[in-house]
Amino acid sequence: MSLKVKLSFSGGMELLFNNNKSAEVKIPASINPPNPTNMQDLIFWIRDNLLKERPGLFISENTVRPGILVLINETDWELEGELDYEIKDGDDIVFISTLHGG
Amino acid sequence: MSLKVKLSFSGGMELLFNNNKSAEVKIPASINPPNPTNMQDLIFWIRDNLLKERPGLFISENTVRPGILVLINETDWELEGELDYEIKDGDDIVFISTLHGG
Amino acid sequence: TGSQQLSLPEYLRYGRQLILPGFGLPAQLKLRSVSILIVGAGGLGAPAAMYLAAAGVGHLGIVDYDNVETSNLQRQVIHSEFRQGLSKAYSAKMSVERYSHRFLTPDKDVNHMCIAYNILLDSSNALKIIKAYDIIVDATDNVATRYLLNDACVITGKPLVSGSALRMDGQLTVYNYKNGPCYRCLFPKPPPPETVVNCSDGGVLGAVTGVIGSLQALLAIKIAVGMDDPSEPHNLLIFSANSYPPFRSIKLRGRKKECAICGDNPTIKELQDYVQFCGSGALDKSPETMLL
Amino acid sequence: TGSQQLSLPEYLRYGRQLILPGFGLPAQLKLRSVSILIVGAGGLGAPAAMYLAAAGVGHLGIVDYDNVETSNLQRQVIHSEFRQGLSKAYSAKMSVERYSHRFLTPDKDVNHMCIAYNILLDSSNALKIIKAYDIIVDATDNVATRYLLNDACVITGKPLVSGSALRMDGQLTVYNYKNGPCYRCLFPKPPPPETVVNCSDGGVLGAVTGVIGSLQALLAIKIAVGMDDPSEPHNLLIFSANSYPPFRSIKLRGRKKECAICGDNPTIKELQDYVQFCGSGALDKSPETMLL
Ligand SMILES: [Zn+2]
Ligand SMILES: [Zn+2]
Repeated sequence: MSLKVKLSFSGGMELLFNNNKSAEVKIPASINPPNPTNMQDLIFWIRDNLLKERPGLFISENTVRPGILVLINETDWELEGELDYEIKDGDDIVFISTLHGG
Repeated sequence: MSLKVKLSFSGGMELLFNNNKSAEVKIPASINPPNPTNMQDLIFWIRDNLLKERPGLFISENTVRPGILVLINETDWELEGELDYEIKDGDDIVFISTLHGG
Repeated sequence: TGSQQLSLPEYLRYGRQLILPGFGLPAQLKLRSVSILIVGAGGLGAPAAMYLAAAGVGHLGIVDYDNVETSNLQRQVIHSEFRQGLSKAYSAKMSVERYSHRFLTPDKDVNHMCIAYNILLDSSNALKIIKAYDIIVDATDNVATRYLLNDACVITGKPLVSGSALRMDGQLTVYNYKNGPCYRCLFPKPPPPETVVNCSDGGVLGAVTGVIGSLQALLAIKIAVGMDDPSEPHNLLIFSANSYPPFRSIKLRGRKKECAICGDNPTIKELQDYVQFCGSGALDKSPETMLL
Repeated sequence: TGSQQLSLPEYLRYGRQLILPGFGLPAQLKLRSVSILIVGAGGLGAPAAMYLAAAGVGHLGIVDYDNVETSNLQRQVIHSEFRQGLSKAYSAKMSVERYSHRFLTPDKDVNHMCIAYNILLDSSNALKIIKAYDIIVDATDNVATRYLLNDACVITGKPLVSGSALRMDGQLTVYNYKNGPCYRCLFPKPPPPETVVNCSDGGVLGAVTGVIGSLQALLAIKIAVGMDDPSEPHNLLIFSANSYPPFRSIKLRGRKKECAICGDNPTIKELQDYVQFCGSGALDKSPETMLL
């Protein structure tokens, strides 16, 4: 079984993904059987399947690197359980690099 | 049976509705039996149940007066069948008065 | 006109745009050669003119028939205390020239200019002016002029970047562009005059006009350099400073076959009497009744 | 300070705000008595300062340590060609005074003023300056100053209206306000220096800074007059000029109990060395590597 997830990259994150601002992906419903796929699994899956180089600009200490905000269905992932959030079919997940310019 | 509908009023329309910018309402699933409730029915229902005065600023010739744009679930109602659109439970319907100032 | 290169001062001036992904030298050259007409030097026209001039638009036109008044200064940040009584179009031109090297020390090879039109745009003069520009920015404050600009843009085939603001709300869209609707496709009939409110009567917060006017400049730049996303639907942006979320994007109908001016069999082939059509005109600052 | 009435010139000047529903005389008096500090007189600070001054904010402070450069003029519309080499803080003050009657002919009863701070804000001076203001607008361009402002606002209990812009994107939120998060609640650790890009290196379109800076003025006004909607969640607005829809509002976490500065048991009780903390400072215009 697989889950369809919409991924978006913004604030410069897209430059790590060939300038793609979004991607519809299919991921296994259980990347680490028997556990359902969670955000932790998804982040590693993205590193292994979508990110081609410089993983340090995306991952640090087994989570997204400092300065990246993750949104799950238009909500700060901290309100949804962060790494433990279980991915659901149809989820809309955004990785935003915070901007500092003015 | 009844339908739950979210109504919003913007661009000054809210001034006709006691300055309420939105309302969750329950309307009959068939205002004109046996036909399912459509936008035409909803507009009259709003006039009779929510609008207290000056219906001419809302309705003209059995539809919304010129200068009001209607949105059904974030889409121009013209793409959805206008007056003939059949209301569904959970619909998000917006009445916007176009602005002309600058 | 003009060479296909930038001068050293231009490189220094526009460096922050030249390094933008998907922008670069070709886009900057397009901005230099484009002509944009801003109709209205008020709340919306002020930021629109400032950001278009700052970005390096080579040929700007600014139309306004009013003079600067005290009550404008709460939002029309292109004017100033010292300009009261002066034509708004000229005042805007003066401000634009103040921070635009190009207008002050024109390069003879490049056709840089800012023209102020201190006139009341109407059916007798609109086509002649609009024909001379590539993109039209509607920053006006009344219904009659909005229909006039729409019809003139359809007749001459120009995209119309339309913004409006009132109280804490704003709206933004592009008409007559890429087979999208014109103003008449959406609003075949004008609103009853008693439902129309202008900023003088309804009030408006300056920062709201700042948001919408800046977005008008941005849309005009995107059209000028061809940056727009082909997958973007025809849409209307709605802004309401005291709603959450404050911005909503609405998918709009396309061009209507039955439209009286842009349809397959148009019945309107020349400009009309828009004051009569709308029941009010550009100079009617306070209609008798105003409720909405 | 000042009377609880408006003068006739003030009524004429602010008429369009006085008639706004839910605004009126009380709100205008609040604007006159509020003090707002704008940190950064660049792309964001330009429209923020213009719209706050135009709206009638009685006491504005503008902090910037840079001088006006040619490459700023493509977006920083508060400066001009003639001001090159001049302090940005002073240049912004001059522009604000140009269209603000209040600053030019001060009413002795009313404490109207605009103060330019031509200084580099750091741990040694930030608290003293910030203490004197009611609302702080973060219009800076580097991570170290963003942490500095955050910590200073938490320590002094001031809301921080934070905007940022880069390329075609912008972000906007209010920190340390109504039990919402502070910058450290969201970002306890600074980003690796090699992932940080400023506008000099990444580029930015002026109209994007116009949109975000105008929205910063609007948020500061809403806070000053108490217009904010109690049902509005803590949120972050994301703007991307080449995405559809261009604006998204994101619901944010509240204040975090474990936050090192605004939490229940803060470990940070005074300002830090932010250049060391972030690995780069306000004056590092070009970090060695820049990818993001
Ligand atoms: Zn049409
Ligand atoms: Zn905190």
